[in-house]
Amino acid sequence: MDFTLDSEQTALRDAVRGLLSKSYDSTETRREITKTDPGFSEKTWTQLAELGALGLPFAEEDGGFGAGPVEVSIVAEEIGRVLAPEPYLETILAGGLVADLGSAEQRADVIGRVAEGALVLSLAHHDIGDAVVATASGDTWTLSGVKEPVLHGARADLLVVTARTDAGVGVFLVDPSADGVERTGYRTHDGGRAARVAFDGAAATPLGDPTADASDAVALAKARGQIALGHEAVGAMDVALRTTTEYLKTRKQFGVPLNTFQALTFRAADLYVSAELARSTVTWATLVLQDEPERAVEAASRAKMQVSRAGRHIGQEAIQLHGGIGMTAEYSVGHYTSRLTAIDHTLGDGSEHLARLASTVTDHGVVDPIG
Amino acid sequence: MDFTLDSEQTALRDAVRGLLSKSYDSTETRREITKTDPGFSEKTWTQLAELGALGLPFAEEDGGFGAGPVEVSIVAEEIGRVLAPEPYLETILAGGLVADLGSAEQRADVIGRVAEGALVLSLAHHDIGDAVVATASGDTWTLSGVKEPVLHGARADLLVVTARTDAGVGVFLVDPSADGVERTGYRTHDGGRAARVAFDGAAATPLGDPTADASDAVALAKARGQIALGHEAVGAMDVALRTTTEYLKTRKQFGVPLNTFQALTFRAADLYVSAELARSTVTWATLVLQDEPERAVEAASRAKMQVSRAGRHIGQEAIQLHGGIGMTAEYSVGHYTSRLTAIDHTLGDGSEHLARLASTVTDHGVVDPIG
Amino acid sequence: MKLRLSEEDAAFREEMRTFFTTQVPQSIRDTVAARRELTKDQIVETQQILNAAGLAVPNWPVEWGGKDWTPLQRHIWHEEMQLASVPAPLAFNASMVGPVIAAFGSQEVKERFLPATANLDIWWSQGFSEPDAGSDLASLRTVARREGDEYVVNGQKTWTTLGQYGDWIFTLVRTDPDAPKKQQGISFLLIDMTSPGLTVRPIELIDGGHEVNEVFFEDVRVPAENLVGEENRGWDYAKFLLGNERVGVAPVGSTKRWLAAAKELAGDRIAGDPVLATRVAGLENELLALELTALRVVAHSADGKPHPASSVLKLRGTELQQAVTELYVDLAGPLSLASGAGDGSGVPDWARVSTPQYLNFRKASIYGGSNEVQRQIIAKTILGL
Amino acid sequence: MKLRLSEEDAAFREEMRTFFTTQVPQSIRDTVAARRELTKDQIVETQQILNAAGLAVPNWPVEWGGKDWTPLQRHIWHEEMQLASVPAPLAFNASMVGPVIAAFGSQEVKERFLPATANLDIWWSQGFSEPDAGSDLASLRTVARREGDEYVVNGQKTWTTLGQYGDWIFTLVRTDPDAPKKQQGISFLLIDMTSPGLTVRPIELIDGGHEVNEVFFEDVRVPAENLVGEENRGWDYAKFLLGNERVGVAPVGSTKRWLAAAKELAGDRIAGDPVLATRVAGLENELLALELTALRVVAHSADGKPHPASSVLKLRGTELQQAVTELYVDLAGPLSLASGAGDGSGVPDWARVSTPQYLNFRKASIYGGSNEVQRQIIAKTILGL
Repeated sequence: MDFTLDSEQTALRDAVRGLLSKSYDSTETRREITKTDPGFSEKTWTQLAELGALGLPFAEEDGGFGAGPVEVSIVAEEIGRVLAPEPYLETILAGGLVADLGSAEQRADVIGRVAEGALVLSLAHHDIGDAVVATASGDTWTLSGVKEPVLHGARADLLVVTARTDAGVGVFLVDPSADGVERTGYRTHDGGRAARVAFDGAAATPLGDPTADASDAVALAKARGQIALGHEAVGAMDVALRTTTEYLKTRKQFGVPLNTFQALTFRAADLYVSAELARSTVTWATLVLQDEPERAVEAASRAKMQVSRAGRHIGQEAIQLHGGIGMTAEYSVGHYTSRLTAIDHTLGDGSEHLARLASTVTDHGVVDPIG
Repeated sequence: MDFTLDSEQTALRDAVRGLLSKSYDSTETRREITKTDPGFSEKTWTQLAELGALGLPFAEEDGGFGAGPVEVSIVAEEIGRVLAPEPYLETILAGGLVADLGSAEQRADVIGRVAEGALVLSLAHHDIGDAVVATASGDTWTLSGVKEPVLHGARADLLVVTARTDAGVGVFLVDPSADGVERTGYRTHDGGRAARVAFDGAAATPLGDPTADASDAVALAKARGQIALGHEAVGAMDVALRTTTEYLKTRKQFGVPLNTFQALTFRAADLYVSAELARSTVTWATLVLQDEPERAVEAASRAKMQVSRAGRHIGQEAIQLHGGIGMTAEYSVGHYTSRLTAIDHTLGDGSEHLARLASTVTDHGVVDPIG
Repeated sequence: MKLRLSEEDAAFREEMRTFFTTQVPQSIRDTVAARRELTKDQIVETQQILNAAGLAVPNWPVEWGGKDWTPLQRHIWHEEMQLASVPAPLAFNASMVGPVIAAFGSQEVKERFLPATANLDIWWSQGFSEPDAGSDLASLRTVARREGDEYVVNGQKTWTTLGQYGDWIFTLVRTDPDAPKKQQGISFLLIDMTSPGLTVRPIELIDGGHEVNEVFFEDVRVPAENLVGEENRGWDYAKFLLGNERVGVAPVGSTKRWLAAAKELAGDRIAGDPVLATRVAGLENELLALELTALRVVAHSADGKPHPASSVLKLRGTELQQAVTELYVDLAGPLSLASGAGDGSGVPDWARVSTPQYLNFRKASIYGGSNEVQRQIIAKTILGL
Repeated sequence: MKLRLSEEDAAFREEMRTFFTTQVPQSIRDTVAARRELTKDQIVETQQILNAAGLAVPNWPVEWGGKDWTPLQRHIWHEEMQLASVPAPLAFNASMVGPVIAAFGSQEVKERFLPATANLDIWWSQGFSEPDAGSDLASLRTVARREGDEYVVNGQKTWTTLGQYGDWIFTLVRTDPDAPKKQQGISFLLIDMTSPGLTVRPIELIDGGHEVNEVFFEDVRVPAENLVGEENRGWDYAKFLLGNERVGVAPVGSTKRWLAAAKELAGDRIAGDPVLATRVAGLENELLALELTALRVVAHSADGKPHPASSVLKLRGTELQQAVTELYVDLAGPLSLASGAGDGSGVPDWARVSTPQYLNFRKASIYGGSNEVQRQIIAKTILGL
């Protein structure tokens, strides 16, 4: 068991941190960028690609860089630290499905362009109302139904869509500019973007074999996304906590710095406990994903549940310990709370994951993290 | 809506408080009394009877004093304040069933003696393993099976026993010295007493009509007990909280009184909030029992759940805020925690009552306390 | 002790319920029920309807439009208003500056301001908080220098809620900078917001909304007759006002209504999910406990002074408000992200507003005396710590 | 970064697991698993079995019986011991006085005490806390006056756990009452508990048990050679000791085992009750998070000094211990009252001990540096507040 980054990984972290701390050097900069569509900086996106960050999880033969979950987690955490709004999660989710399910041609076509930053992907997986249905007519497939919210769905160059097939769940590539696809984009509360995407007999290309059930692949892709989101949250919590402790040290009330008030510093100590516990669990889940992917779905639930608790605790208390200033959009900390709330409700919130864990809690004695 | 005691009620409170604060003037006195069987003071029991406290809930025509739930709650709260170990709850529970279900003769036989303190009752209602079964042979009934724990069951002069009948639930009077009754008494952690009571064809007299289902009467009796326990808890919480704040004011550490530490005083404030909310709910439940008994079972669950939360909060924090001294049997506060824990687990703990409330939560919109 | 309302109080409750559910436009009540923002006009319209019926400022002295109600009646009025989704009379007018003027203002000031304040012909803003003061209100630095018949005001106020609608602002200003204690030398001054030198700058909050403002004073000239009460006694008036504010602030009725609405919106999900049902039942019970505590406090505050336990109401009331907003976000799940969704979206309205409301209500435990201040009051005043 | 243990560590884990589950008598392990009190003999027997195999004091220097293990190996040893329900070596010997003597004692003191300490031939008691000191340990008042070759000790210690079994007691005593700071002028003195003038008085705790004591010193004469290290440097040694104590104190393994046992005892109830299952799953996940944090702390404390985050382990570890004891009481329900039930009772053993254990474990967040002290350490040392 080893929790330390090697030197290449440390270099990656420093490079990404260097880039993102320049791109998002202040709350104001981020507010400006998220104000107008597509809600992120195309320039930063390109720079991330140039740095190699976008191709990390994909095999070299597909056009990726052949790194693994740890490298992805490093990028995700740095994204979380500055709340970078770029569609990195969608790349992991949708790109991962292409890599797992796609034919050699599909992989060659998509992955390389994703790694170059030339293709923004989005995974449309959340049905609103009836499930999206895929229908075959000979070799031709079409989709009908509505997905919402689809994160970054309006900007995406290519949609990866889950749909109901006779075999269960199928995954399809859809050109969003094709006939029968209607996208309506909007802002999300954390400064991000989402869309309603309606399919009305839209042409779709199956990813891999459409007569097989892709449920497991989708579950694994989501687990990857959950774990990456967990790291993003860990980065965000770390900064929210440091910002709060810094404020307690410098802000004066009643003639003394706030950290004179033990009721406040003890609460900060409890925040630290929450943050550390979440960090441990998320890091472990990344290692499970790397070394025992067959346990990754469960590990991701464990990580997401812990992140949910910690994110609420830290998000709420960071504002409260700041007082009024924490409520304002000009100050950073409220944006962290907003983002942590969004992360909690993306790919299953804390109680959903806890319910999953609860449903299998009597299947084992102790939980052994080492396996 | 009126929450104030009238002058007679205030006088009752003062009288009971006067008596009990003399009988239980220190932790040491209570420890001595609870050390030896029957675990309470027969003298204090007689004095409570002389004061009229034991006959309060019963009709004058039955030999009681014709008071109501408010008067019972006053006595219960005073009992809670000093953790008096006398079997008052059992009197309410078992006596209430005699009053509700018993024939005129049964009531005349039992209630008067209860009011005089001459007859200690105990309600044996908790089955351990298979339910106790009542069998009729002509007009003669016998019971078989085991009840445990039966509070004050070894000392009781007369047992009121719930048992399964063809009609559902029946309630029976059993002479504990009769053949086929075996009692094994023991201490409970709060200094009280309980017993295993085994019936093996023991002779039993039906309370009222044994061919009718007495479930509703038993539920109402339990609600009365739950509400009285709630008041006992409120009294105990009040004293535990005052003891704790007094300690914070007087105990010095690091050269200053503990109430210099804001982290501690803020926690005391939270305890006060818990105590006040519990007191409000319990008092309300008493008024529901008085004025709208058909809603008493639900109101009792609401009160018991709130008392459970508050009791845990206050019981745990009272010890923690004291530090080591709070762990010792020579000091008072740990006994309050022990008693609050016992109350929580008597007649349904917080989660049991919450589950009941949850099962009907969609049956109504808002809860209107006034009705 | 008794449970039921007296016949008189029950009739009063019925009267209030009927009035609120029939005399206030449905569209306004629907907006409140949907937890959407009200327009200024809707707030003014409601208050004028209430005022016409004598129901806008019952807490004021009778000669200025108040009612000689018992504390319980006032409580019933307040609860029924919330349960009917009727927007309460503007707190700045009805609960804050009005009572202060009525209690401490000169006859001229009363006549000039009270009727217009009750009828919301004047929209009042509050100018208490300052950027460097926070919970330590008394360390305020806005200065009013006396020059002949005028005060010349310089400084900055912040967290001025709905200041964008304000006609007048009531302020705490320092009139004696040399007073030995920071609580001394403060005065309570009424300022016309159209005065030259006064500017209002919006503050965007984390929910994206604009409900608070900064207010800047640059050599703003204020007639000395706009002083309330005596010069340098402003801190006493402020304490009187803050005590009133705390009593009015326990939002039990509206939180109950939100929770009941959540049950309807969630439909079968609650009955099918014991964990969720337990959460809802727990909240419902805590709200009941709070409401009953409010009724107890009401019963013991007959002398008109705020009961110290009113801090319990503020503290727990805002915690439960926040817990219910959190429940909405969880019920909305992934749909809670779609705050910016427009008409074509399949995301229901309540889910779209869920996170902005959750974020917005983090303020509840900060403004109007933070929960830390309330704990301090409980520890000191009630527990003697 | 990697998940799995190295082959070497995996083999080590297997070796520990085999040893603990085969070499320690089943009756002793059953007693621990049932959460019943161990006798003195059982504790001694276990430690001597461990010591014979070189597994009692791995944290000591190698020359005194320690092992040159990595922090991870030491962690594995500790976790496997807890999972196998093996009672840990007596902390007073193995984690407290032993390391202090090994680090600061003279060669004579080492030779005289360390082998007997490792083998539990001497049962050590701890004499640190005093009635008027509490968390403010340094304000201790027990005095050791030098008279020739002896110290004369007067004063009182308290909370001396298992002092009734103690052969010797290691104490902090004031040797220079005139030192300018309370942390100065304190010495670390070893005292034979059979010395005249030393008396032990039991303290009954709220669970009815007797595990702590008061120890009184009345003109107790102690040879000066029993001093550890230098006179008046005792506070430094105490800090060293307390730092070690904190690391050893995260009780993850035993809490995991309790929770797993609770699942078995509850049987079908958990699977049939989603609310209960959720509570158990939540605890299980929190324990996992704590265990992983312990592994991270272990990985970063290779220099032998306690990682500041070890306060997280103590704080959260005791919270979770207490949460699991509370779960047991709730699972026992009304049966939890029957703590005094005897053999004929139908109440199972685990239910009878549930409330006494719950009450007893309230101590966990008080002793060994209260959770308030741990929060203080985190706030100050880690967060710089």
